[in-house]
Amino acid sequence: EEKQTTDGSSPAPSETSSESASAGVEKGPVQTSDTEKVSSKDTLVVAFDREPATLDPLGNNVTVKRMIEGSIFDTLLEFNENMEPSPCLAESWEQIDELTWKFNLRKDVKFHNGDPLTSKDVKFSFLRVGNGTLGNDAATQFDPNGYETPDDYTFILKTLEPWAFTEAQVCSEALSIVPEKVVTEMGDDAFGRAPVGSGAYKFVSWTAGDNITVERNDEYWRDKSILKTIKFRIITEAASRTIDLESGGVDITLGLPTTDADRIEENPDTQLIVSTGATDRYIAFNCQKDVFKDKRVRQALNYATDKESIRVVCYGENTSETMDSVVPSTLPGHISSLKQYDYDIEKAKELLKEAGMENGFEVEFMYLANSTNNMLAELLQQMWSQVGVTLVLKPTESGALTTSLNKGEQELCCAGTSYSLFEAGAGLYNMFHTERMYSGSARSNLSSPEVDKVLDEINITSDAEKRAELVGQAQELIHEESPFIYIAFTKNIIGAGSKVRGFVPTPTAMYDFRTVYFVE
Amino acid sequence: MEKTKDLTSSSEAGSIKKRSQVKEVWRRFCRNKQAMVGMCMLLLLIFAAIFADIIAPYDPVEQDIINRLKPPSSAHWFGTDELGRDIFSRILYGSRISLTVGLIAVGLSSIVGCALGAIAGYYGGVLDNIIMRCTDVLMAIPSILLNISIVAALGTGLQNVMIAIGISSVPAYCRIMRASLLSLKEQEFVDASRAAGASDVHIIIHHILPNSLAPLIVQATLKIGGAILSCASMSFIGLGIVPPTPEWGAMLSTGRDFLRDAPHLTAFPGMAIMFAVFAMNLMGDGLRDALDPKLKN
Amino acid sequence: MLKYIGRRLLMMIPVMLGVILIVFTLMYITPGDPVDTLLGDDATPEMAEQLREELGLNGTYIERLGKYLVNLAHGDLGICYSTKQPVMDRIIQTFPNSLKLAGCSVLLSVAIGLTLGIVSAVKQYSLFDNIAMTLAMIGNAMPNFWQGLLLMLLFALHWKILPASGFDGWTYMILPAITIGTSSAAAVARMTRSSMLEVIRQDYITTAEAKGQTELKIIIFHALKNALIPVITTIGIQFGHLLGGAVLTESIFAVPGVGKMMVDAIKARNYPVVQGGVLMVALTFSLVNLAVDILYAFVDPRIRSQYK
Amino acid sequence: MSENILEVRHLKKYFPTKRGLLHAVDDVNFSIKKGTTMGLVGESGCGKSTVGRLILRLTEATDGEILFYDDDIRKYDREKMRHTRRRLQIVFQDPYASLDGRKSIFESIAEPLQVQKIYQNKKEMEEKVYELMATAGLARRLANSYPHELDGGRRQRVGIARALALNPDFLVLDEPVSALDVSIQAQVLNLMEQLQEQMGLTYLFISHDLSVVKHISDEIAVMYLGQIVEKAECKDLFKYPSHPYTQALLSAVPIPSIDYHVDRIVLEGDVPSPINPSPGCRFAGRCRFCKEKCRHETPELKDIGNGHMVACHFVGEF
Amino acid sequence: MNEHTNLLEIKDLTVHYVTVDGTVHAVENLNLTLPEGKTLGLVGETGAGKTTTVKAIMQILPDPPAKILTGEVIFCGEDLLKKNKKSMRKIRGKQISMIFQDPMTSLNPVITVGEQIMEVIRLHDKKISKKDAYTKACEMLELVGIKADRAGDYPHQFSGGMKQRVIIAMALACNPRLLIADEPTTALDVTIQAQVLELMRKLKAKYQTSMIMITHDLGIVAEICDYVAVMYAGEIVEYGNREQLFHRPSHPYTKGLFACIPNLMEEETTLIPIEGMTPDPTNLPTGCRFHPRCPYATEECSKTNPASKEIENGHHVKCLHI
Ligand SMILES: Nc1ncnc2c1ncn2[C@@H]1O[C@H](COP(=O)(O)OP(=O)(O)OP(=O)(O)O)[C@@H](O)[C@H]1O
Ligand SMILES: Nc1ncnc2c1ncn2[C@@H]1O[C@H](COP(=O)(O)OP(=O)(O)OP(=O)(O)O)[C@@H](O)[C@H]1O
Ligand SMILES: [Mg+2]
Ligand SMILES: [Mg+2]
Repeated sequence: EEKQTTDGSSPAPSETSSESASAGVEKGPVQTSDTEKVSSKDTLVVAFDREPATLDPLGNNVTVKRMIEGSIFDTLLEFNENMEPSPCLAESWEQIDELTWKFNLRKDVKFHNGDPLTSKDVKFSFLRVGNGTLGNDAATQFDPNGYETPDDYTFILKTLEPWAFTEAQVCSEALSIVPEKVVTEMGDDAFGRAPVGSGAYKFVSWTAGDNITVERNDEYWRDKSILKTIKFRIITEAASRTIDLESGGVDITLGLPTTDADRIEENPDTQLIVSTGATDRYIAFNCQKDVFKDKRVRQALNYATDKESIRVVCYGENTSETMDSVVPSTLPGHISSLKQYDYDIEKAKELLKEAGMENGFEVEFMYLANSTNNMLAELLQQMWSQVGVTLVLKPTESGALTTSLNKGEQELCCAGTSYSLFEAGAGLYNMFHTERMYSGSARSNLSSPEVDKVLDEINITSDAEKRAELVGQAQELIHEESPFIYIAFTKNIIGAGSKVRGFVPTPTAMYDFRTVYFVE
Repeated sequence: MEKTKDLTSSSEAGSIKKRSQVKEVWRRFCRNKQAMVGMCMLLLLIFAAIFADIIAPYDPVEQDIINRLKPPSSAHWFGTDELGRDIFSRILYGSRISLTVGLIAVGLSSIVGCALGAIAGYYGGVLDNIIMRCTDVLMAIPSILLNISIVAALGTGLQNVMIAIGISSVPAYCRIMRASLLSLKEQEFVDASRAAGASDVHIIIHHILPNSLAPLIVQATLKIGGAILSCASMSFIGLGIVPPTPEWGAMLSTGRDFLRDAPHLTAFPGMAIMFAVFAMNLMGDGLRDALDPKLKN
Repeated sequence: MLKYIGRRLLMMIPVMLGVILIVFTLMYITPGDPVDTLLGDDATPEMAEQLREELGLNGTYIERLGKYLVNLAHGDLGICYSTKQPVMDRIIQTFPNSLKLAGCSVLLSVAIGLTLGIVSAVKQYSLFDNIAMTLAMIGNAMPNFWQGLLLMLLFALHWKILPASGFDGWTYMILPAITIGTSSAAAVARMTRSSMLEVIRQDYITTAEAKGQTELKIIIFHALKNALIPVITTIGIQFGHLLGGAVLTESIFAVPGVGKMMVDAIKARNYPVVQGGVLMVALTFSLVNLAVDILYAFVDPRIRSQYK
Repeated sequence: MSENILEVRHLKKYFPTKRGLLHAVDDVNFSIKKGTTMGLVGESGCGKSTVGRLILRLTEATDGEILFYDDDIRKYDREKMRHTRRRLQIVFQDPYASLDGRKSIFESIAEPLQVQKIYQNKKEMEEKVYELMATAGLARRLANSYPHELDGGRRQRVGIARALALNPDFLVLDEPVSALDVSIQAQVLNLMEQLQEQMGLTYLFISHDLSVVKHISDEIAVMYLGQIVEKAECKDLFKYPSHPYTQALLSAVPIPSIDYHVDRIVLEGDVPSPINPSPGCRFAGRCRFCKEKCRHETPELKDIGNGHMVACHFVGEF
Repeated sequence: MNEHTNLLEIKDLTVHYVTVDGTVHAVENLNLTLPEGKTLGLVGETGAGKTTTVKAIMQILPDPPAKILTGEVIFCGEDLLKKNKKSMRKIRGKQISMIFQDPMTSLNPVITVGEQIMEVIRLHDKKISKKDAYTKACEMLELVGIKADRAGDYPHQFSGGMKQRVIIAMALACNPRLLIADEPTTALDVTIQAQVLELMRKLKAKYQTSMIMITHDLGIVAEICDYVAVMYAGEIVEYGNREQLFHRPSHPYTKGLFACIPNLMEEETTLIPIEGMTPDPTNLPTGCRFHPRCPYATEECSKTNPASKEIENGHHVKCLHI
């Protein structure tokens, strides 16, 4: 499962890879030195850009929500720093057969209300996700009748078909374990406003539109948080978030606007933390529209686009990275050997001529109206005008945009995708498999039997190496089809106060604040 | 006799030509210093709008990524924007749309509002009640919702944006007009006109409107800046002017992201809007005074 | 007077019905489907259909409107599509904030506007008058977000005397209130000035002077009260607009207000919240108007005697 | 066929107000002969202006007939009324209020000509306007002036010129001089008389100043609270004022001479409210001679000889 | 006229209004005396400068545009024009009070009449308690024939005549030595006017207040004034006691005034209006200001502005041909 955002205003705080100083992190947080004295301050204020609708793991997945949930709930497995599934609530697990997985739960875990966490709760949590209507497809591959609880601390699940991403899926926060008793008593909706989990933090309060506050769980089954309280503040306006960070009202700001990165870095009161995420930004041709049916037209326009300029202008030189494939460089299977459609007007014209479109044509570009997208659109418009293509801009209000895109009404749009399962195959399937045409992730509506074939195969290949290889194949095929114009891999830009220590930009966006503390 | 005296003086002054009301107002307007300053400012803007092609040193949509976000310099008087376009040129071209939006949207709403207000005030009774309750309803609905729906129903485009902005500010004019009508229609000169056989429409146009223009003008000139800004906020959510067409409000909103690094992106369009508003206000006040023959300059 | 208030309250019913009808219709004709925003990108069409059914979006216009009205008659504003809270709860969470903010801003704009207006009127055509009126014009034309961010940079970042954003206590209210207040102060100032100018030319001001009253007291006791009516009208309108219309300021200062809630809901096509919010704002607007009218009666006995 | 240019029969106007029906004009009857002047006097608020407005149908009457050349104009439709307006004109009480402050003198005088579309030719119309100005004694150079630039006398002349524009037969003069200074008042009164002579106009002259009315009228009607209480030839009325109210009114006028001494009858209290007046003589509350009967029975207008009509139960008894 | 001590003496008063359109010579070299306890009628056409004169006494002229150029206003032996603002405030309302032209607009519509009367009482008697002031206000109302229980009412609840009576009550509240009444009855009906005049006459007799009564109605003058001053274009053209003026009007303007009033008592002839209009105050005629309208004007009148002559004891006329 992956998260796609069609808005490109500011890259939402997303998944980051590995820990400090490791590959993905370009600008790590300041490290602790011996001379510094630990401060007694024990409240951390974290600012983020939008308010989740609910804190129920079941709800629609928004990055911020997952992050807060991550601190309240635990999952059976979790990604470690190398983005491999590793034990969490499940001490150990094994695949019994092609379809069956067995998880052995820890016995020392208690929910915040004091009740022990048992396999019943796990089954309940998984069933809930399967029954949900709120767009959560985390459990669609699992057999709802196949969950078993042989004893209180053993949980068995079956997939409907052989599926390579089962472990990754179990790591996903949608499959957080919730207390059956509490949920049944409170009802789903109320639970979403005042959740009870087993995580490192207990839910304290939620002031609508303003903040969500959690508190250290002193009974936590592993290392407890250093700080007592975390206050997640909702500040929608990017500029205000930055100013609040600079003025000290906020300790950590997620989703820093790219324009503010330098300022935060230079300011002695703040530090900049940049890490590569798993997010693409691209322009998608609607392959089902007549103009773009011909692969050559798509390739031609790819040549006609100065992608690097767009990236630098719209996403920042240092806050994004050149995109060279649909799969982010941080994911296994990414290949960097693809022959890029380098900016070349002549080649573009040639290809257009071949396709019989040398006399130019008009294309409508539909995108969410915001300033970043406007810049992108204007740049594109100017570039394409050189090959005789008239780009008609259609900035669209958010409410109407998704509906239009879901109907495939657009000819061209821009979008972004986050690979939240950290499995390229899963993401590619949603974006490019014919099955998924006209769904929220498949903005190019590509339908190619060859691609489908490889993607299907990835799905059932449990060997990671093999899978990576197939992913490479898929990338090549897709690249050749040219459904996208690659713009950028965006990075996660986080601002923090200069006194903040111990923050680890984890790959999962479920930032773990347990290790965070302040120095004087 | 007095009469004969007046008559004799009339023969020598027989050549005195009857001056039309418009000319008269114009004459008084010209004598008002502030109004003239305002008008010069506005003429400057109109001049800029008409001759933007000639004056503008650059193509307003020509991008120059290398030189983006450059502060004001001799090459670019107002600096360059986020895509390296010359802000001065964009402001010149932008005056076309911004002035049109400001003037037409305000004009539209004031005309519709006045007409409704006049009907409500003049005829009173049920009609009055219906119209005023409708404006109450209209006033209570957030203008962004109205704008989204109107544009969604009519489609995007400058024309519809102006209609949308216009409609959402109709109630204010309607109220003002009605209020002044209520007191005006009781005035004796209205009866005098009726006694001469004038129709209701004649009375409203020739007597009531000129006498109730002052507050309307103040309101309208104050609203012009507002109209430009609401056009911008509509563009901001994708309902207004489509980029890259230069438009002050949209420039202002885009500049918002660069407010701290490149303040000139917001400062200049902002000043342009204020300049226009200021000009309109000066002119509006001058016009109000000119319309009132009692006020001598 | 009570009878008058009663009648006015009754008159609000058709207005509210009109508001509902128009908002409902507007939302109905506006393209966009709440389900698309609610569901994740990977939802299947079946899920969408099921959700649509669940939310009652499949009925005809009349059915849906009828159902809404029936629920409304029972005091039920519906359930927010996204948070699943009753719309009433969402309004209760946001509305007081907007009310506080609007109240503060209005107080501020009255304080500034009245003072400027009065002094300007008393010293008509003086340097002060010209400067004050120019400032008023600029305050009116200056975009709120611009002013808000500048204030934030100055007070929160540069001088560090006020918090930048949030809504945690009265200190948080100062900057947004100034931002909004100054722009409406402009309107109040202009209005005060012109109505004061009218009043100070009246005979009863000369009468007071002839009694030997001091200038200051004449202005405060005799002139101001008479000049207040149009000023109160302006303030009432401003207050109404601020309640639901301070969206930009609310989002810049991260104030969880009803304006922002409605705009977000409009964007997400969260119908019940939009309808509930608009209804609430309209209701308050009407109440404010009523309050303004009652205030008229307090200020002016001639009006008082009309309220029978 | 009578020689009456205008006859008013049982004219009534009740204004609905919040507190009840306001009997502004209550059963008023009179007729005016061609070429004469009828004076209508009475206190402020007694309904004089309303009578004038009713006659021109500026206010619609509640009941009654208004016969203009023996034809009830109340039955006319809009268009016919518009045409009739040419012959029935009014000069308003306040010359300032009755002129649109934003229109020049020329425009104000030209308006009736324009709305009645009398002249197709602009030039001709201009000539007519100048001619009217001359008739009313206004210099040509004033054409471009505005009302506020003129003094009251000239403003009133504008009002008169305006009313004469359509060559009316009948003019309602609603307190045309009450806002004027004495010396100008004399000028305007003289002008009126002069015009009447020249054009054979008929006037209904409304005023509360008896000395003025006396000067110009042939016949005088005294109104009190919507009703006519006394009506007589001018001379008769001043010689033998018969209604107690007329007597009080007469005595209230200050005499600009120190040789006469009038025993002033000071009326106590103000004009009573015309809303839902109680039966009986309306003047009863302020009348010095009020008797029991007056409080219950409404007195009829009786002829006490020579066409002198009085509405009082005890006429001649005091 | 000198048998009484003079309460008020105006010497050579000149007031101009300086406006953009020119300077209005509203009052020019005006001399006037008012003996203690007497009533002076100030008569003249609109714009003659009557209100300006009395406003100059009260020093409530709007400045700008009004400018007092020369003159003295001696009240009880002191020149009011030399007084500062503060001491002038003490005199206003207390020593001299004024009734304005229009009763309808002279009362503040939003304050109860009781309070408005109280205001002046408390202003000039700082020690009086609120309650006592209120009682006094009520007494004043009773005095002018309005029931005390109406003190809590607002001006709009009174009729025109009653409003004028309230204003009189207000003016008399501090027992002023001089009461200035600026056309107190022009806005009123004849019958109400009669009531008000009756009241003023009674009060005058009771309190011995001196009074300046401005009017252009000679009828009113005949009724209550002891002395009369006729003003024309900013100047006093004739001054004398009542008998002198009514029996032997000497200035052509005064004569003209008498001729153009329709008289209720006399058999009617045609009215003889004074020709022409009040002169343009910004551009006054040279010489005698009345000469363009004067039937007896000679060449000389247009050149010399005549000085005031005393033609009999206390009867002053400003005309060359007397
Ligand atoms: N449109 C109206 N609605 C209600 N009442 C009215 C209206 N017009 C006049 N009246 C009332 O009718 C009565 C007679 O009014 P009218 O104007 O005829 O008096 P008038 O004799 O002309 O008085 P004045 O001398 O003050 O002009 C008054 O009490 C007045 O208040
Ligand atoms: N504020 C002012 N500015 C300019 N000129 C003024 C002002 N007030 C009065 N005048 C002029 O001064 C002259 C005298 O005015 P004043 O009010 O004293 O006359 P008045 O005799 O009281 O007239 P009325 O009988 O109309 O009250 C007039 O010509 C008038 O136009
Ligand atoms: Mg009248
Ligand atoms: Mg005066």
